[in-house]
Amino acid sequence: MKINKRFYIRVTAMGLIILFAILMAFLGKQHTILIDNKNIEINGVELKALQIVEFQVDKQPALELAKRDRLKTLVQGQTHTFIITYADENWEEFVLEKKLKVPFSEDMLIFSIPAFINDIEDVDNYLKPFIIKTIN
Amino acid sequence: MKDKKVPLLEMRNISKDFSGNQVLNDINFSIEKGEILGLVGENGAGKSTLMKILFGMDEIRDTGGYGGKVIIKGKEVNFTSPQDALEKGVGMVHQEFSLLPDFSAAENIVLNREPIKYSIVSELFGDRMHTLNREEIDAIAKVAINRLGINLDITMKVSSMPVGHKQFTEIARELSKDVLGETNPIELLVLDEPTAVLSEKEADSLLIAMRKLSEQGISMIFISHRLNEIIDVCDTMMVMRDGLIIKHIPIDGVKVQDIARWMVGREVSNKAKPRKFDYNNIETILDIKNLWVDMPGETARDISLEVKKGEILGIGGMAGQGKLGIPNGVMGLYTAGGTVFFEGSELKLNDPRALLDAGLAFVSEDRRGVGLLLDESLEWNIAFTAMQVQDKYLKKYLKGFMTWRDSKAIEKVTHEYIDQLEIKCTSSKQKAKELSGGNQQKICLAKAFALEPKLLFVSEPTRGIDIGAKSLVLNALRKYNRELGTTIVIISSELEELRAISDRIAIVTDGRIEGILEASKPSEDFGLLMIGQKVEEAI
Amino acid sequence: MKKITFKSIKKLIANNLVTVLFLVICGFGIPLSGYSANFLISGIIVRISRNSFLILSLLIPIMAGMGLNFGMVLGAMAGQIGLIFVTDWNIVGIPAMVLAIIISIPISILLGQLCGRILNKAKGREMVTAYILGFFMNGVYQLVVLYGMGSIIPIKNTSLVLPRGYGIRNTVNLIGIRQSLDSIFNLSIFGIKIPLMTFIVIGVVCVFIVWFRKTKLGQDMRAVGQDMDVAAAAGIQVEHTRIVSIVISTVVAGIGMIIYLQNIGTLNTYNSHTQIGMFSVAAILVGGASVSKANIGNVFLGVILFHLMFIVSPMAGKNLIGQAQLGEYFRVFVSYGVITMSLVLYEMRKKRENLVNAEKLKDDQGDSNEN
Amino acid sequence: MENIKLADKIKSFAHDFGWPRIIIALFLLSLFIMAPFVGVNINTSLSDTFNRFGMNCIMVLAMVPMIHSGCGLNFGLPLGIIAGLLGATLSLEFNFVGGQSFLMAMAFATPFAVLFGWAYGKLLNRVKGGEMMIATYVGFSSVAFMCMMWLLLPFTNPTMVWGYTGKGLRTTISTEGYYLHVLNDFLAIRIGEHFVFPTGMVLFFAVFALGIWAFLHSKKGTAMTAVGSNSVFARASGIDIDKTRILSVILSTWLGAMGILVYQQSFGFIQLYMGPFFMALPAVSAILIGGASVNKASITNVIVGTFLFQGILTMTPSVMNSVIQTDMSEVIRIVVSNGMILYALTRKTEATR
Repeated sequence: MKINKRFYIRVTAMGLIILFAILMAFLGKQHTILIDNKNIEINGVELKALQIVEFQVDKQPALELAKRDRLKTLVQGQTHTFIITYADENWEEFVLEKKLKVPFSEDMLIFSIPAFINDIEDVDNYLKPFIIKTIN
Repeated sequence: MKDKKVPLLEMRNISKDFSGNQVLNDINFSIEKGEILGLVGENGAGKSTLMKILFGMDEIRDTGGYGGKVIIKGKEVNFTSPQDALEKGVGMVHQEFSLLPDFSAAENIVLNREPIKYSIVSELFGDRMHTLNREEIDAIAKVAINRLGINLDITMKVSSMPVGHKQFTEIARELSKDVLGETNPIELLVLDEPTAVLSEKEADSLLIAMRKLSEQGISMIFISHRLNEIIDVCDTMMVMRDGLIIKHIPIDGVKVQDIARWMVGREVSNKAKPRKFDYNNIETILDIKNLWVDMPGETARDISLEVKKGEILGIGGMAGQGKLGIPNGVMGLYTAGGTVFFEGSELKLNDPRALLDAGLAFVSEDRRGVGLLLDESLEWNIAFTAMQVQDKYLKKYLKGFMTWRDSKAIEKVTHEYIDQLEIKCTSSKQKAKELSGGNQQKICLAKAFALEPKLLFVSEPTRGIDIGAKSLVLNALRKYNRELGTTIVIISSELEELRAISDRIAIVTDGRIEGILEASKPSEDFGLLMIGQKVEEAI
Repeated sequence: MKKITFKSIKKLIANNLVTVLFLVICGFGIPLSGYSANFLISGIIVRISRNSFLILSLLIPIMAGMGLNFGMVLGAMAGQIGLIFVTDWNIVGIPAMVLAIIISIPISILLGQLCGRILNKAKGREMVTAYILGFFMNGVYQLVVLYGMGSIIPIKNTSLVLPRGYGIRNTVNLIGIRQSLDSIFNLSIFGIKIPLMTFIVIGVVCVFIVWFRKTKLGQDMRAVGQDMDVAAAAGIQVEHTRIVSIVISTVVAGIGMIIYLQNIGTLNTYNSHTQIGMFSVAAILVGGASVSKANIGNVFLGVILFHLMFIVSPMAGKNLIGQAQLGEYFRVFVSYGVITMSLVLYEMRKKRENLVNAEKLKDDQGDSNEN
Repeated sequence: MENIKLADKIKSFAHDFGWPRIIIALFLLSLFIMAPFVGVNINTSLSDTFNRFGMNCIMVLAMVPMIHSGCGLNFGLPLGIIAGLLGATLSLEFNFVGGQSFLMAMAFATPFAVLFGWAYGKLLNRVKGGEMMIATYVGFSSVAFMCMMWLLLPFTNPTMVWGYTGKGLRTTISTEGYYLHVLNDFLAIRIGEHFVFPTGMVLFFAVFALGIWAFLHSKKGTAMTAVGSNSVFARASGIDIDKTRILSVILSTWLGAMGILVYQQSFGFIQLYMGPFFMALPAVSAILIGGASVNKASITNVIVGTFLFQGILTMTPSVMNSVIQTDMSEVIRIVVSNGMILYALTRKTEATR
């Protein structure tokens, strides 16, 4: 009996360590996000890039993008809140905020601001894995 | 105190033989509770073999077990190991200490049985992660020490302890084993020559401690060469000789002389007629004055001895009394002091080369360690010393600048000795380590003979070799002495052998020459000398 | 207060000759090098936080009588392999370090077992065997990292891999973990940055070592270290205890290497671990440790003195003879010289101890001869 | 009945020849067999192996005296190499040229070698039992010390001194114009345009090997072997243990000095500063591959070991590269060389007492 008790303790300890390792992986995983303020064509509709827009993710300093800008930022962990503040024609400020889950295995993602503003719910349109087109 | 009931330990018709020669035959004795039995006998009388049987040592099991029964409190018992014997309450204290120098007395006493405090980490990494319970360690040590009735600072490191306290720590360790309740209480304690290294005062306090233990009902077997200690502390006494119990009697009324006679007394079977050696007007070849030799275990304190030219002088005495120190000291293998004259001129001590150049040679008792080059051929072993000291078997070129091993001469001399000493080997090129003990001893002899020494020290020539080789070795020595007139000094712990070959025998006890007697003297006289009782000098 | 006679001072100096020598060297070196106290202190603080974890890994094998464990290089390799995987999976910050440690521990245990078994077969000459084992495993490490990774072991992050498609580059940028442990909360006292978190971690391992000495296993190790036969006679599993001491040392060295590399920020894959063994041994010896006795005090004293000499000597050499290169060689010479000297002193002291017993014997006889 | 006896003979041969040595020998043989199929010219690789054999064999021979006298594997070989370097630099300093410069280098190196060897021997005598570790670090610290000396010693020969400062020696000095290939070309045998047999160097080695072989047959040499095999036996036979060990260390150091000179004359460069740092390990592993143990070594061990070890070093880069397109030779060298030393250290032979 005694051996079983100790055996179980060791097995659970082993399991805990592995779980803890996975947690560390999730907590520490770093992704690079490319922020695009370019015209984008989504299922036939041409979305215009904005004149000036402010992009902020989590606690990081806000970034300003002009038309056709692309910036890069590093984020750590899986869930992030994206905050976009922009002004429409008559300079009224809008603030859009969205909590998103980033896929673990993707190292680099592209975030299109116009698509985000157009439809905040449809994540697949504005947050897509960035694959470098290799000439094969 | 000794109530008549089932004896604590009884050994019934115990017998044991090592590959042919009978070491123990039909041993019967028993010990009561709380009784101290003194066990006495010459080296090789079978004492240690008997103890090894009691403790179920592998050495006995590997060489074919033993005959007879060992009965403890009426139940036959067969211990598998000293640890197993300990579980059943039978402890042993050896002569050499097995203590850790940098551990305190308390830590040594509870070594590997330390009481522990539970620690959670042990669930993960095993029991050895429990922390030690310091307070309990000290408590156990105190209890064990008190049972011996002596005061000893248990926190002191063993390395800074006097020898006596080390002995008590060792005994306390055996006693503490039952305090922990792990084993049933210690009932029998075997003490193997515990006082050999103690001073007079320390030995007395040990004897008092033993008396205290026996009052607590612990019986003891006390093995010692100091017969007066036996008489002081033991209740009964047993004398062993050549594997037999000669005497097993209560101690009261026994005198030291009786014990010595029983220990040694047996008729001298000297086949060779003892030659008359006229000592007075033969010049002294070797004169040793106040020699002290620092050889561990065989310290010689103050040896003065004159060796006559052409005689065979035997040096006897109990193990550990210092007789082996003499040859090793004179030949410079161990640091020595005092003055040694050889053929009139003084010899430089602590320099083996000076001795060899003067014409002395030495056959060491430690065949494998000192006497042989185990990985080299027989040729090398025999020719080496003669080549190095006397430039024999060397071809010289360019007037001695270029020396070259003369392999033909080496081979010739090796074959000479192989035939002369009947050394059984496949070829002269065979490696020394492949030979039997007896043949190895003959190689060492041949090495010394090759030097054609004027005086030859031979140390324990017949220890551990078969009977056939023994007589051959002794005959070779006798032949060399008679034909070439080489003076031979033979050191041996087998008195029988010394009396067969020597003209006279010096007995060394406690590092000093106790006395020198003619070989033909009755063995009792030698026995008395061995235990430090003066006998009227023969010469 | 014990009267400090001249004799006791001489004895004190004789016992830790190496430490005193280093005090002298630093004594001359510091003024010569012209560094400001502030610069030196901050340099030392960085070095203590970087190296002491590694040097602490040497304590347990010394306690178990295995001498100076040159085989700690194996632990360093395990730590580096952990870091390589973590960098490949693009994980950063403290979680990355913890993950690297978790990866390195099983590798360290495996390597420690191997090293322990080999050292058990070479009793009496453990140190030179561990030293050569370090070289041998360096070959195996190169086999795994230079040829295995990328081909057999999948490595996703192309920036890590050599242009030929497999094998890790010579230098790996650990930007993700750089200074992550050091910069958690560090306070700066009049201008000197003190990485508090690292010191706490070092403190934890010191507590572990102190606690470990009190456990049964620690006691067994001390027993085995003093006399293997007596320990075996008492029923202690000598071989197993020695292996465990090496395993613990390798695991601690692995973690120590990760802390060392997070402080430096870049990993040169194929030679940063080779030097670690020598520097750590030199440091602990400078701290007054010997082949058979060492404590935590030796580690910190050693790190301070050794690295003080290391920082100071190039500039001292430059100012003294106008050759910075000379100072460079001088500190290499002093590091090796220190190890040689303490090894020689240890062997001679061991011989003298045996002689002392003989001396004592002789004295007993001497007086017994008189009476 | 016959084949059982044969099997035993093979097994006993394998046992005392040692499995690792057989593996290495077979590995080298397979390399030689594979060479032609992979477009590696046998002649060049063979002559390359002989050349490297000639370069290294005296340094491997330097191991024999100390192993014989029981001082263990001479990890302190760099000390001898330093004596050789001093000899070489002095000979270049006095502008000796050609064969004469080689002889003078040997002449200059000898006093240093004897002095260093004597001091090194005395030190080893005080640390009996712990020789190998201390030898390693004596070697390292002496190399590091010499690095300082190369900067400070007043050398003036322009080919050796740093260009701009004119003080302190360069890290590598070419032996061009001095004793480059002095031995190699001496009655070199050329077969076809690829194969060159460096007879001069091999003859030079033969002279030294014969010298050592003769010494081991002399009275002092026999004494040295006895000291190595059982020092208490030797002491009981009147031999001065310490003097014999110091003699063996001086011999080893001197051979190390000669060995580096031979190495330089074929290699073409004198490597100073950290050059000799790791030179002990290849020599130690070579003699172990040859069949020596920690306290027993013979001349045949030197020859077989050097040939096998250098054979592997020459063959692996060329053959292995073309077979599996990767340069694994460095890794193989480390694994084989250190593996061999590890194998020897963990043998049951008692440690150097």
